[in-house]
Amino acid sequence: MTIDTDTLPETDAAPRDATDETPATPVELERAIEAILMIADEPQSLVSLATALRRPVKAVHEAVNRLVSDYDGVDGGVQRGFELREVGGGWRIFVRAAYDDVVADFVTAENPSRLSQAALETLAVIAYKQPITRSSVAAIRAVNVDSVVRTLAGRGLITELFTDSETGAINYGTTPLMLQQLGINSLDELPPISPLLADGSEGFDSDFR
Amino acid sequence: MTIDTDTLPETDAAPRDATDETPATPVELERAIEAILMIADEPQSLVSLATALRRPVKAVHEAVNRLVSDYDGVDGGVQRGFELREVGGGWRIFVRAAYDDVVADFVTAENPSRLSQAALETLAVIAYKQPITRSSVAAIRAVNVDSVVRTLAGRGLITELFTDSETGAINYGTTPLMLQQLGINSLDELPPISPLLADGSEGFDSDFR
Amino acid sequence: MALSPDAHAVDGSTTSLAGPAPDARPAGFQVALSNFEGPFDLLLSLIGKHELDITEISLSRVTNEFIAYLSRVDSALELDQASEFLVVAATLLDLKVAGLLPQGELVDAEDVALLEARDLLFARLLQYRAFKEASAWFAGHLDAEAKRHTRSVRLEEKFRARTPELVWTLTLDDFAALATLALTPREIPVVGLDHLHAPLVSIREQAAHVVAMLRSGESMTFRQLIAGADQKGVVVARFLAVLELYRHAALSFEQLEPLGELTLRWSAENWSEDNLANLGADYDN
Repeated sequence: MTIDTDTLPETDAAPRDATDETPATPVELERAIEAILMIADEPQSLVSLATALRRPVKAVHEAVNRLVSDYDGVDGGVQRGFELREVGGGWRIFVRAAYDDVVADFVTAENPSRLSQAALETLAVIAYKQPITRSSVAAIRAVNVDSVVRTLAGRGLITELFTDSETGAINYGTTPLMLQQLGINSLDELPPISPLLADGSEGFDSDFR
Repeated sequence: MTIDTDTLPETDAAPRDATDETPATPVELERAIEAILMIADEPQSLVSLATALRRPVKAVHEAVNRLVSDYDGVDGGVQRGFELREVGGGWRIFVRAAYDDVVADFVTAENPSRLSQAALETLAVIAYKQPITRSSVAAIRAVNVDSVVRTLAGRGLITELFTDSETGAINYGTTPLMLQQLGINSLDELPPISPLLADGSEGFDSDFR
Repeated sequence: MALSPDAHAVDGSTTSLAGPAPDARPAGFQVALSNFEGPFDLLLSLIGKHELDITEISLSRVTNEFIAYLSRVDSALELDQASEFLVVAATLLDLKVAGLLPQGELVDAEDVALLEARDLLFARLLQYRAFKEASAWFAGHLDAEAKRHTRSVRLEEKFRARTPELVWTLTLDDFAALATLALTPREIPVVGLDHLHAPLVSIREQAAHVVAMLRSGESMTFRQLIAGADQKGVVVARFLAVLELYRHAALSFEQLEPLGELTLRWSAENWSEDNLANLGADYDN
């Protein structure tokens, strides 16, 4: 998930019947901010939060500070397993340090040292067909590949190349790390495979409206 | 404000010993669960949480239930901008529905195209009659369903369950991802269809050979 | 197989599902063929238009319209799609005949068979409609859930750094082999000729028979084609084989008037025996 802050209006210049959407009270403002921070991948600046919520930066700043205290359990409340921290000019929810080990164990269990057969096949498809979108890989493999693609990207074997300007679909390709694992210097060194192998996507989208 | 987590005393002092790491009190168990849910990108079953935390499933279940109430503000607390939902056999953090519009600007989701009516009907047949072969689905729908089945498989909504040893026909069933995308936790939550079928649904297939 | 009286209660209970009842579509009968998903869809639309109870016998009106509708279908594409409808049309014709029979005076097995065919069609229509209505529930839930947002963020670097190092064992050739495997089109496997339990009457065998009789180029009526076939199952299978061959553009047929003589002509340009292998696979189970 990527946050596209560039498309947010810089000012309140475009008030689209804001009254309904805009959080009315400070409490609701905090709730709206935590909702955004829950799904935001990149740290969010106060300005971008204020712009999205159409509230003054100062109000947003105060709300963020209250959220930090809230999650830290400052006023006798619960100290959460997560915390709100400012990094690189923006705010993001992180795992609280006290739970790092628990989370690290979980991450280790979720990421075995060997790639699954499904992950390897998906990697092979991406290597030979790049740039390629997730849905095209899914069409070829006839399974959903979302989580496998996440794994491969997390392993640094594939990366997002570009986003199709029309469809918004992300195109993936392999990384130098993958070449390194295969012991080659360039994609040209991949052994040729039959050019006749269909891309499998034909007639596939026709079932969607 | 940036916290350098590496310097926090809690983490580096802790010996990597199960008894020390395991959350000692119910409250800490809830905190550890919410810490894991912060980094999980798929629904987490109670078993996988219990395994990661080395705690009994029952204790984890109770903690999860308390977390749900906590986030919902059941006991007079704050109703959070996020919620904990059980979908597709596991627990996952969602933005609370009331804030879906607020966060929409921050999500560049690759919304998959909607399924066609034919795909929806085929999915319904497979969901209720699984395990089921393509030809049995085609018999119920009175049209060829091959390309629709491919579409559904590519979406990860259905999967090949097994191949009939006698006829070689592939039997299909639905996936946990389908449950997730329907927002339900098990097939039991599908609306009952038997009142619609009335009598005589048995033996259709044999009659259609 | 007969429907129980419970079947009549179905109409009342269908409203419990979310979404508009599919057979209430206002578009009615005049919409293009491509708007229907299949023969059952069209039938349901017809039944809905007349607000007929699906379990009533008075389907003859629907039958007439159905046949009239088919007669208006003229483009090659639509005709192609319409071939699937012929099965239903044939059943409906049977139903119409059955509807004209005096009630309670069933004398021979053929009448019974017609009524069984009617019950079977009703039962299948009910089943189809049930799934169609359930699909509205699916559509609603898929749409609602697609609007929900889950936390799914990039793993913090400190955790990523602690994931176990990748163990890579594939050689370059292994990798290429894997790619070949993954990229080979996943043919949806068809039931081959080699399976052990053939249907009682094989549509494939009947198709082979039809091919053998027509391939010389002489046109032939369906009546001639089934001459000598003494089992009903063989006649049915041979008719289905004709439909299948028509779907494969291996033959054309001509019928000058409704219920008139059906004349068949071989029209395949490139026909190999391999084409027979997959024929009728839809009817296998």
